This record gives sequence, C-alpha cells and structure tokens, in this order.
Amino acid sequence: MSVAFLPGVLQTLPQNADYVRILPEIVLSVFGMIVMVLEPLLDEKTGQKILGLIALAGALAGLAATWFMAQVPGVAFWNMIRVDGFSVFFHVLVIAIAAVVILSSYEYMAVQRIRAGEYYALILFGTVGVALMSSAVELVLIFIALEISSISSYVLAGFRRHEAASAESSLKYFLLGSFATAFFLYGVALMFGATGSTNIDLIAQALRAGPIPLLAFVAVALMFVGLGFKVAAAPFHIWTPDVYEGAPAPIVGFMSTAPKAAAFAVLLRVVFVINVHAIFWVIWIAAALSMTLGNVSAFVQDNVKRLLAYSSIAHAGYVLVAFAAAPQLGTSAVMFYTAAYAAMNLGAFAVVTHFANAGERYVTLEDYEGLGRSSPLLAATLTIFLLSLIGIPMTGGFFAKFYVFSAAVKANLIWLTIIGVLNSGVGAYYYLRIIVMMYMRESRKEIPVTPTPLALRVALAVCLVATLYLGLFPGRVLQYAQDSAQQLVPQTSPGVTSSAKVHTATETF
Amino acid sequence: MKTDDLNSIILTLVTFAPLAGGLLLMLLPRRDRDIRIFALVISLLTFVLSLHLPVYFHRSHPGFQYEIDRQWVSTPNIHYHMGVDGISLWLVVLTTFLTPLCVLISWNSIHERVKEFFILLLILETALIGVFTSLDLFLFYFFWEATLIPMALLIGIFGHERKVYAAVKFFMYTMIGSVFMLAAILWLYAHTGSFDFVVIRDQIASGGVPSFPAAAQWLFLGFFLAFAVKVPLFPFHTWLPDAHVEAPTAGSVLLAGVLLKMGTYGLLRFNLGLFPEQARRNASWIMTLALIGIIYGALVAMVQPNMKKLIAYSSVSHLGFVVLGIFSFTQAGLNGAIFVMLAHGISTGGLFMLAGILHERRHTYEISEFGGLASRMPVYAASYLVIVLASAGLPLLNGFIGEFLVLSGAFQDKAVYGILGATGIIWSAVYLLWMYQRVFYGKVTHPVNNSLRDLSGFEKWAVWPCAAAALVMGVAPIMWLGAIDPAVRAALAPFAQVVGKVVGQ
Amino acid sequence: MPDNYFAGYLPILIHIVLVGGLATVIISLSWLIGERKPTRAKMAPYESGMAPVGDARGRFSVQFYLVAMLFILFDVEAVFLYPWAVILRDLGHFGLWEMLVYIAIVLVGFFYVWKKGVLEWGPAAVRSQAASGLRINLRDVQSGVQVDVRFNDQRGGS
Amino acid sequence: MVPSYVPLSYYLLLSGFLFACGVVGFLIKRNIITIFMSIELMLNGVNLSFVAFAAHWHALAGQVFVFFVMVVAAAEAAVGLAIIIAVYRTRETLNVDQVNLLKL
Repeated sequence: MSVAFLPGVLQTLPQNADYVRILPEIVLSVFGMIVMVLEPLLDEKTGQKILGLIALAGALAGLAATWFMAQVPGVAFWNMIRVDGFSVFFHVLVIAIAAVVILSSYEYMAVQRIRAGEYYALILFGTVGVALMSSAVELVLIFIALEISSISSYVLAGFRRHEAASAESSLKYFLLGSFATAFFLYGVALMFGATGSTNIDLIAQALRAGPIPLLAFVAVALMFVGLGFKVAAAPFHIWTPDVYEGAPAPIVGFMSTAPKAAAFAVLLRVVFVINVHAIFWVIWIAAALSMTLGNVSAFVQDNVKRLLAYSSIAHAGYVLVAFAAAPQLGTSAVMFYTAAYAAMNLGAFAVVTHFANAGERYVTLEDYEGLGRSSPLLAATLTIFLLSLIGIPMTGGFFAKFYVFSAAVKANLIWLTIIGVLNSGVGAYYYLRIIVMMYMRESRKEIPVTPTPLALRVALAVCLVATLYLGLFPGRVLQYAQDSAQQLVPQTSPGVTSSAKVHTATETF
Repeated sequence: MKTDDLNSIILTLVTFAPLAGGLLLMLLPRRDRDIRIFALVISLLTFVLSLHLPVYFHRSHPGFQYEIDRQWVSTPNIHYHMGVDGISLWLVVLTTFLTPLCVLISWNSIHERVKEFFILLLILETALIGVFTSLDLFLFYFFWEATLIPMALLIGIFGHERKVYAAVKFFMYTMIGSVFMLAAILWLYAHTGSFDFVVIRDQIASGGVPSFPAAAQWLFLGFFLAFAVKVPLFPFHTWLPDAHVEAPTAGSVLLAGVLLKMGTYGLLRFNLGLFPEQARRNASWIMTLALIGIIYGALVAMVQPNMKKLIAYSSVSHLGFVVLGIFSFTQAGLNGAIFVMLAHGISTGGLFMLAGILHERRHTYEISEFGGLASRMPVYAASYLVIVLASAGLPLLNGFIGEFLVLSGAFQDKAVYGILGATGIIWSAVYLLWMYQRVFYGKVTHPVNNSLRDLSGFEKWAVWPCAAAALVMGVAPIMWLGAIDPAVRAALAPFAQVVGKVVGQ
Repeated sequence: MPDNYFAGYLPILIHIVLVGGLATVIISLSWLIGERKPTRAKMAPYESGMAPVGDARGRFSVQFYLVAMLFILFDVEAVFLYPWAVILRDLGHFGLWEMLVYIAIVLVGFFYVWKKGVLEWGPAAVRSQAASGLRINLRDVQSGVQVDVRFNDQRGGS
Repeated sequence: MVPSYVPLSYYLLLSGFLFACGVVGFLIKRNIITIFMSIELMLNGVNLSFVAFAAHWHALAGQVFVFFVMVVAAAEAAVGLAIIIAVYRTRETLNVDQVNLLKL
C-alpha cells in the first residue's frame, strides 16, 4: 500500500483480474446491502423468510465467485490482496460456514421471535471481513478486514437484545475485542516503524536483509496478543465462555469457527514472516496453556454453550501446537484442523440451537437427559460431532488432531505433543458427559420436542458429511492444504526452517 | 484360482461384514424379533467366513497371510494393510466365535432399545477384528480407539446400577492410556516415514531409524502403558471390576473374552515385535507386575461376595499369566500365553454368560443369595462345572494347556517366576471351586431359588459351544498350537540375536 | 543539535511557568483576602435570578445520541474525499468510478437509516415507527432511551 | 542552533505512554464509557506512532493509515455506544462490576 500513493504507480491501475480476485467479497457485500435495503421495505413477518433466502443465495453466490477467484491466482490492488491456494481454501471454508449458519438460523429466528433481517446482512458482512482477512497480505488491510468481521460479530452477539445476558455478552465481546484489536494495530504500527512497510512480503524482504530489529519482535508479539484474543487462546481467553453463553446459539457457531479460522490464517501469514523461533516459546506456552485451561475448565461446566466455549479454547490450543511446529507441516495441519473443527463445531452448535428452544431455555446438561430417546436422530448426530471433537477415528476431528500432533512430533516438540495428547485424552471426559446425559439418563424435565425443519436438516447434513468425509478420506483436503502451504511458505521462509532438524521444506506428512 | 481371489479379500470381508450388518440393521424397522434374528444371522455368517482363515492357513508359514495392502491416505502415508499370522489368527476366530453367542445370550435379556444394542454389538465386533488384523499402525490405532465407543455405550446404556460411572471410568482409563501410544506411533512415523508394522520393524532391526536408541525406552513405555491398561496389568486394573460388574452380559463376555486380549496381543505384537531390546531390558519388572497381578487377582477374587466381581478378578489373575508368558521370551512361554488368551476367552466368556443367566433370574450376583442350585438346575450346574474346571486349569480342558506352557516357559527364564506363578493355579482352583460349592451345593437357603428355571433353548445354544470348545481345545491343543508355533518362533527370532539365548529348548 | 533540542522551546517553557504562576497567585489572593457572604440567591445556578427548572442532570432522548453517532459516521466517511480530491486529475476515470462506488455504498447506509425512520423527530416519528412495527414502550421514553437501535430489535410480535 | 525536528523516539515514547494509559484505564476503570474512552486513547496512541513513523520513513502511507484507523474507530464507537445503550436498557447501570450476569 505504501507504494500506492506515489504518483508513478498511478499508471498501474487495477486490472479486471484484480476485481475478480475480490469477487467473493464484492458478491457478499452486494447481497448484504440488498438484504439491508430490503429489510425496512419488506413486511416484518413475511420478509424474514425472503431475506434469509437472499442471504443464503448470497453465500452460495459467494462460493461460486470463489471458483472464479481461484482461476486467477496472483496479487491484486498494488500487492494488498493475494489469491493463492491458501486464500481460496479459507474463502471456501468461511463462506460455507456462513451458508450453514444462515441455514441453521431460520428456525432460531422464528423460535426466538427475532424479526430483523439485518441479522442476515450482518452475517454476510462478517463473512466479507473474514474472507478478506485470509487473502489480505497488507497489515492495514488485515486490520480493516478484522474490524469488519469483529464489528459485525459484536452486533450479532447482542441480537437477543432483551436478554440481559445477550447484551452483556455483546458488551464484553466488544470491549475485549476492541482492546485486542488495539494491540494488533499497535503491532502493525511498530512493524511499519521497524521495516518501513506494512506489506507482508516487503516486511519479509526487509527483515531478511539484516539482523531483525527488536522492534519487529515486539511488533509480532503484539500482533500475536491481538490475534490470540480473536482465536481465544489462553491467556487471552477469558471473554470466550461469557460471550458464548450470552450470544445467540447460531452466532456462537459462526464466531467460534469463521473468525477463528481467519485469525489463524492471518497468524500463519504473519508468524512465518519473521523467524518462528523469535516467538516460539510464546506460542508454545500459549498452546500448552490453552489446551490445559480449556479442558480443565470445561470439566465443571453445566451449560452446554459454556462447555463448548471452553472446548473451543482447548481446540485453539491444539491448533497452536501446529504453529509451534515447523511452518510447512504446521500450516497444512492448521488448515485441516480449522476445516474439521468448523464442520464439527458448527454441527454441534446447530443441534444446540435447535434444542435450546424459545429464549434459549434448554442449554444446561440436565436438559440433555434422555434426548437419545426423545429425538434419537438428532442425538445421534450430536454424538458424532462430539466424538469428532474428542478425536475418535472415522471423524474429521481425529485426523485433525493426528496431523497436528504428527507435525509436532516431526518438529521434535515431544513435550508439547505429550501435553497435547494427554489433554485430548482428558478432554474426552466432558464431551462424554453430554453423550452420557443423552443416552444413559432418563429425562427428568418436560422438554418439548420440536420437529426439525428442513433448513436445519440441510445444515446438519452438510456438517455431518463434512465431518465424516474428513474422517474417512482426509487425503484430498490435506493434499490441497499442503500444496497451498508450499505456495505460502517459500516466499517468506528465510531462516524459518533453520531451527528444525528433521524436516525439509519439501517434506510432507 | 478362486481361493486365491478370496484370500486377498477375506480379511476385509470378515472385518467389515458385521459393520455392514449393523448399518443394515439401522434401516430395519423396530421389530425386536427380526432384529435379533438378523443380528444372529450376520454374526454367524461372519463366523463362517472367518473359518476360511484357519482352513486355508499355511501352518508352517511364519509370516503374515491373507495380506491386503492398499493405500488409504497418501499424505500421511497410511495404508489399508491387513494380515494375520499364527498369533492373531485365532484371536480373530475367537471374536467371531463369541459374538453369535453374545447375540444368543442377549436374546431375552435385552428388552429395551434392542436395535441399538445389536447395532453396537456388531460395530464392536468389526472394531475388535480390525484390531487383530491391522498391520498398519495407524489402522491399528484407528480400530483400537473405535472399540471404545460401542463398548462404553454398551456398558453405559445397557448396564446395571452404576453403569454410567463404570462406562466413563472405562473410557477414560483406556483413552488416556492410548494417547501415549498415539504419541509413540507419531514418533515412529516421523522418523521412519511409514506406519507399516513390517516396514518399521525391519527398519528398527536394521538400525536405520535416526535417534532411535535415545527414544526407544520412551516409545516402549508409550506402547506399554496403553496395553497395560487394557490387559489390565496390576496396578492399572481398577477399571476392570467396575466395568465388568456393570456391563450387560454380552458386554462382559466380549470385554473379558476379546477386549482384554487386545492388550496382551499388543504387547506381543508391538512391544516385542518393535522393541525387542527394550522388552528384554524391562522384562524383570513387567514380570514382577504380572506375578503381583496373578496372586493379587486371585486373592481378591477369593474374598469377593459378588460372582461377577470374582470372575473379573480371576481375569486379572489369568491375564497375568499371559503377560508372564510373553515376557519369558521362550517358545513355550509365548505359545502358552497365546493359548491362555484363547482359553481364557472361551472359559471366562462362558462364566460370564452363566453368571448373566443367574442374574436374569434373580437380579443379583451375590454368591450368598444362592446355594443348592445343583438340584434345581441340573443342566445349568453341569455346564457351569465344565467351564469352572476349564477356567481352573483341569487337565484335558483348555485352561490347563496354556498355563502349563506359560509356567514351563517362566521356569526356563527364572525358576522363581515359575514357582510363584504356579501358586496362582492353586489359588484359582480354590476360589473357583469354592464359589461353585457355595452356589450349587448345600441346601437351598432362599426359597425363591427353588423355582428357578433351568437353561432355556437359547441359553443352551450359547453356553454349550463354549463348553465344547473348552473340551476340544483341552484334548487337541495341537490343532491350535500348530499354527501358533511358527509365528512365535519368528517373533522370538530377534531375541536369539539380541541376547544369544537359545529358544525353545 | 538534538541534544539542545529543548533550548529552542525554552521561552515557551518560561512563558508557561509565568502564566501558571500568575494565575495561581491571583486566584489564591482573591480566595485569601476576599470576603465571603453566601446567600441563597448567590448560590443559585443562575445568579441573574432565573429559577432553574427540573434537574440539571435530566436525560436527553436517545435520538440525540443516535443522530450524533450518525453524524460522526457520515462525517468521518467523508474524510476520504479530501485525499481523493487532491489527486483526482491523476486518477482519471478510474478515480471517478471508484469514488462513485464508495459514495453509493455510503448512500445505501443513508437510505437504510432513512427508511428505518431514525431521522424523523417528534410525534411523527413515534407514529411512523409504531406503524412500521417498531413499538416504543413508555418506560423507554421516560428513561430517555427512546428509539431502538433498530438492528437488534426482537420484540415485534411478542 | 535549534534543530528543526523532534526526534522519533520522543514521539514513540509519547505514543507508548498514551497506549499504556489506555491499557491501564481499560484495566482499572469501572465505568463502561470510560473504558471505552481508554480504548480510543489506545488507538490514538497508535495513530501517533503511525504518523511519526511516516515522517521517519518519508512514507505518506503512514498518514493515510491514520485515516483508516480513524474511520474504523468511528464505526467501532457507533456500534459500541449502541451496545452500551442496549446494556443500559436491560441493566440500568454502566458499572462493569454490576454487569455481571455472566460469571467471569
């Protein structure tokens, strides 16, 4: 961007291909605006369905646009955007997440009697933000994208406006979120100061040229703090359970997957710019802390949303294990993990959304008693998602953990691996509690069983198929992740690989 | 040739036939009778299919047979590699043999959620067979973990009073044990680039694995911990009594009959196969633990007022024999260990079925609740006697052969191991016969026992095959040992090099 | 010479010290030697004799805040027009179209705000909002939080 | 002779100080509005470093970033105030200690 305003560069105006490279973002924004404009014009009652359908169409059109985007890899808009396998992967992921969230929101909006089409517009805008995060290679643009997604999710978190809990959730998310982005921004400023640029490639070049200035380390550390908040890594995780508990259930599904995935994508781009070992121990400690704190705290939770919140902290820890590992292996492991986690977590939240019922009344573990009997199919579906979260074979969660830990072992991070595998063993307990409640206890409360609407079924089917597909045939997705990781790392890998003895840049799993 | 075609896919068929049956079962309407019949047919079909394995097995051939090796995932390099040798061959057959019996024994005892029960049972069978047939470490781990869920659900849904506690305890113990194995597997993969058991074994043997010597002890322990929990070896055994007491009968049968063997099989296949040197080095304390298990299990069994708990602790004791035999590194010891595994599967499976039959009639396992049953249930008492004697190690029944071989192996290794182990046999005779006496002889102390039904048709069909198998195995052990011996000889080959000790003398 | 960098600002420093000192002296003198005879009239907020009406900390309608926030938003968005205007000629058609797109997006926001009825004031606003399904309960009006920030309304139909 | 510029480090110290003030304010203040203002203070601290670095590197971009940050901050402010109003409606207080429905 720094070059964009020098007069000489004005001749290099954006080409048509440049616009195709942000086509998904354009499409999503346009559909978001259509929803926004139509909202006050349409009738309050019937309008909701139409707006929801438009939003879904927008998400699907966004997916289609991603295909066009993928045809023109390269940089756009004066090196601010890069379309490569990496960004295509995350585009597909987050837009698919948005589509599933929209699908699982129809029933929720009706049941909670929320009549505000802006909800769908905000989901689309949030998706624009997270999608942009994954393809931006310019720190200030990343910051703006981060804010687009954050601001949308702040509002979405407070959508159950007359529940005090929801408003509080929104407030906490807002305060801590903007606190964190301020850190990120300060990191950007310092990086700009250290290298004279905010373009990731130029920064990498500048840092390659000589000894890395102290300022750059501080900058990366500050950015890590900011992004650590976003991905809910310990010790920056305290907001997570509160926000997840108060926010609308489908939105929690969104928040815990899409922005997280995008933040990890940014972290990947940022962390590998600078020598990994500069902040190796910071990541190491954050990973160990996240896994342990997340799992241990989840033990005592009685609210399913809180439980899943702590679980998401733990899962952020597993992903960070991959970060601590070598860039090449770590990158593809992170990509696979975020995809698998998105599938299973979204699915779990979709089921939670359905069970919660009006006013989100039924969200404690007790309410899940006897569900195996009263709604066997949904309970079985939730069980598969939970098993995947545990990391049981035949599910995506298993391979996700597997890749992460094998990357860690390859990088000789034996202790971190042991902490990780122990955690994933211990962590099984609290997921199991839900399964136990559903199948091994009899219901003590009168909990209404509502039929599953079509949209929710489609959403669940998508998540289920994705979870099982990643669990049985992980090869293709992983291969794709590895190929795109290879594109990502070499440009920014000076000295990155020096520390790890075992692997080379071309080595695969 | 037709058999050749079949040979390459037979393991796949045997492994996944139950799973396919389970999936079909999901589509069936909830008519309990149809479901039971269907499950029985599937499990019998699997058994018949699995008989192909011993029939066409080349007995003198020590290596893996019926191998199939396809790439499953390219990155990481995971193969769908299956095969059996003399060690695993009979364990597969044992599994397929016990499953139909489990279906029969559950015919009338499971009334609720019948469909789920049989689906879980069939899925469990697939996972168990998969554990024994996998030759790819990843595949092995996959099936290993896959056994957890159906078993935990069987205990947790269909068990008795403290079922949830038992299920969670079972799950957590095994899960935490096995993650260490996962770490070890990952290490091996990272340093060899393969999950294939044969490849890794050869690579380790030829010294081609970088930084292996430094890590070997830890890797050995990683595998060992997972298996020791499963066996269960003293002091990791505390989940077993709980799981057994709370499990439904069929669950107990498979748990004792097959699941525990996963642990000993793993020790034999992986701890001995991959790390012969470390196995040798750690043998003394492991054998000590095994001996403690034998004697401790027997003593605790003796004072149990609860029949099922008694059988559970007897398992701890018997499995101690297996570990003792394995770590004696002698031909006789290993042969015996494998034979004990099979014999224990049959006889303890039978005991659990018999205990389950009593529980179904009286809803209690307390030994003091019974007495004088011999006159009321003569057929039941006779079947019980055969199986108790088999379990206690009476000559001409299956328990004897294995324990004898194990003890002679242990003797060759160190006399004191043999002597201490031999006391285990005496103890087992004491607690089993004492229990039999209290239950079946004497006066009928509780009037309700006067009207107990003898074995029903289904129950006979479930119990008698066990008794018959116990007898046949006791009379003609060579039918089994003939296939086991070459494999054991091959498994012991590295030890001859490692310590220069002549085996099988 | 960066070392003596402050030297250039020394006069300002002296000035600050002097001004501050003078102010302190004058105020403390008046406080020390001045005569104090408070009466009710003198203590009243408006010494001119105007009687204060109501509480000085009374609440304003949220409408004011809303409009203020909207003003800030649109105001700040306009900030991009200035750098654009400087190099408009160099950018040519491209710049023109880009800015049109930008303004169109801002206008979409404006249209939304307008249609939501946020810009309407007084009784008319209440009527039109009620008609559009946006109900205002009495408590909200009294407590001054009058108009919903409409994007998270969920009460309709309850 | 008086140099015509202020050294970079002075700006950085000031911006760091402003940022730190914001952080401290965020952590110790109990009123939501004040906390919110602390965040704005942090952002302004960052803005100062952007401008300072822009001067240091002779890169105009740094100053343009400030525009972006300001716009984003304004959007954040608007949403933030809306959320604060929503909380106020349900809780009738702006003290974070009393906004405690969700246990921390």
